[in-house]
Amino acid sequence: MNSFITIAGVTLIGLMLLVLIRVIKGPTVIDRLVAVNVIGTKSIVLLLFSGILFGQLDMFVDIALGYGLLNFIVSIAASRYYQHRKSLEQKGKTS
Amino acid sequence: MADLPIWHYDTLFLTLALLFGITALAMQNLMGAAIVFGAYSFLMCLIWTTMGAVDVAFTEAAVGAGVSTVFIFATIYNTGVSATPNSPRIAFKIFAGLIAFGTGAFLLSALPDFPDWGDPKSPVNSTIAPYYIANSITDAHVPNIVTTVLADYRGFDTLLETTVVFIACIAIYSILRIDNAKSKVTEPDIITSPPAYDPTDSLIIRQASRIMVPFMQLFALYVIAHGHYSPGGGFQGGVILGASIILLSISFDLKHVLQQWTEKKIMILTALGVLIYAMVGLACILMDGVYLDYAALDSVLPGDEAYARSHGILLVEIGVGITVMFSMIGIYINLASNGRFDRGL
Amino acid sequence: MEYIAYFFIVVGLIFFLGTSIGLLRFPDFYTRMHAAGKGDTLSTVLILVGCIFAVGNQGDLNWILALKILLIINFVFIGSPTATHAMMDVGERAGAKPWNKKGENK
Amino acid sequence: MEDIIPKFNYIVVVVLMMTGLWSMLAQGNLIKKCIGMAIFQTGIILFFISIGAKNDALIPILTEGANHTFDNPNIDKVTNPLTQILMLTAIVVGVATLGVGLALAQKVYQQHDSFDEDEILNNQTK
Repeated sequence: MNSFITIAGVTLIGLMLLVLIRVIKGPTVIDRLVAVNVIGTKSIVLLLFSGILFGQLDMFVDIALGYGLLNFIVSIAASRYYQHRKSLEQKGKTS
Repeated sequence: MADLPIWHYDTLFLTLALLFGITALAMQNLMGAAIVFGAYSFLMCLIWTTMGAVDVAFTEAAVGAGVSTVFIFATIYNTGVSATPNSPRIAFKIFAGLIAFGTGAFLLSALPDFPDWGDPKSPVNSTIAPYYIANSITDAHVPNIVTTVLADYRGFDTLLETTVVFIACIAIYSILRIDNAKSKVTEPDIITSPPAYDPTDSLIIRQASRIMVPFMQLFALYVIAHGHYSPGGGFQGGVILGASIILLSISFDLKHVLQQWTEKKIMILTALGVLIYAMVGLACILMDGVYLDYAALDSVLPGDEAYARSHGILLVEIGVGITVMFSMIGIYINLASNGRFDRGL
Repeated sequence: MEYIAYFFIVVGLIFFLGTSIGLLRFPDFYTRMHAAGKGDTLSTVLILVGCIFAVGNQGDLNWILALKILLIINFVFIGSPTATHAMMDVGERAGAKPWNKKGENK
Repeated sequence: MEDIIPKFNYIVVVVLMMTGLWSMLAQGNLIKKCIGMAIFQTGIILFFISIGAKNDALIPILTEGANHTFDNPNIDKVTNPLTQILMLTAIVVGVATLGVGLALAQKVYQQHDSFDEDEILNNQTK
């Protein structure tokens, strides 16, 4: 079981690298936001995986629960920001 | 971690985190930099987990996902600068790079003297830490050693750290807070000031946060109360409680939150947490003990001396939770409303 | 029991492969959002269901853990689509142009 | 290479710290400076956590089973709790100080209408 979880975790990290490319490349801020949201959701999974590898999942599941609850705050905050600012690529100052 | 040496698994995360950190700093757009900094914080949380530091990982999860990125957003929102102008200071940048490189090389020259990563016999692991590990159960009946060390063995340390959070909150009030009536500073350039209930606001976001907020607060209370037996404690629970109120004020409106949590209430409660902590210490002196030695509270609290320590730790954690929660809310409201306490992000 | 866990985790990983390839290859913001919003939530839920079966030992589930993981699934299921909705709203308000066949993404 | 791999953590620590330091020195933008400060801080936290880590160790929450009993833990198999509590408080204090930095940045922006150091200096000398 443990070796399977290790392989799955490493695969997950490898796939997260692809998402990282989108974070670095993404032409607009929202593309980056989408990719970071995906990374945040996958962090929950990786936390549970490392809990299984440590053999003490009952301790790690609380952290994952906290992540599951808090993960979408950043997206909503960013959405409110753009709702009030209404522009993606501002150059220079807006004042 | 099974039969792998530590570094096989962690080097991947470390390299990734390094990439994210450099990306966050290289980003021209400030919103982009803040978002990438959030992702960096996720990876740091994973790194703490793989090194076995669950409480630190929990704190980083709550802080990184809940508050720190939102603080940066609030600042950018109030100042309206979302892209950095290119400043042509190449010579100075190279000079700073040389300084940083030199310092780094100087620090790395000490590399051979450091103990190996994961060596159980290294100096830091063989002085006082074994005592904590061996005696936590007999002294306080608390399986989570981090909680025992945090609130009991090193209680002074935590008291002063809580005070630092409190002082930081006061500092922000004194820097930013403007009394609306006496204000002489001109209005900041907020383009659209939304009414309390903008009809174009999304109903979905509101309903979702209406569902999530009670669960967050329940979970935070569970984290504070169950911190003796699982990762958690006052700091984590306080940050999650603060984040729940921040979520309310983002998804509804700042006014909506300020109707319930007025400025006065927030200030009093911020101070109340530190007061609870200090008063528990004073109570120990009054019961013929040493400051913050909860065993002296034996006659008031149920159980024997070890259980008295355990309950004393719980009292202290509640104080920490209250201070951290309201500090986070106070800092957020100040940053988001530019010290005016009327409207915000 | 173990094979059920393997099955769910592998299926979840396949969905996540789709997500990351979609996120990388799709031409504009809305299609990327499509890949991220659906594939990400589904793959996370599937892998978490796999984890429920992975922690049970010898055909017996650990019920408290299973309940907590179900709670996580519940919150991801509420939170992730909400976040996606918020971001889509932003994209539309901020004027991200949809891609068309001429390849003009501006 | 044999010498470097067991000490890889220190190298990452130094690189992170120096990235943060460079950002604090060279970036003109005040928010970038704040982010640089946070990265510098994570470098230091990483240093503390990684010197407290032990090979094959369990987390510092004692449970029955594994390779120690509840009352008599195997000390070499439990991660060092001391460094962890120092850093746990440091993270929360760090976010509070980040708030102070951002508040100062907002105040500077109110006075000078700019985040960029050069422009602020120009405004002052005028």
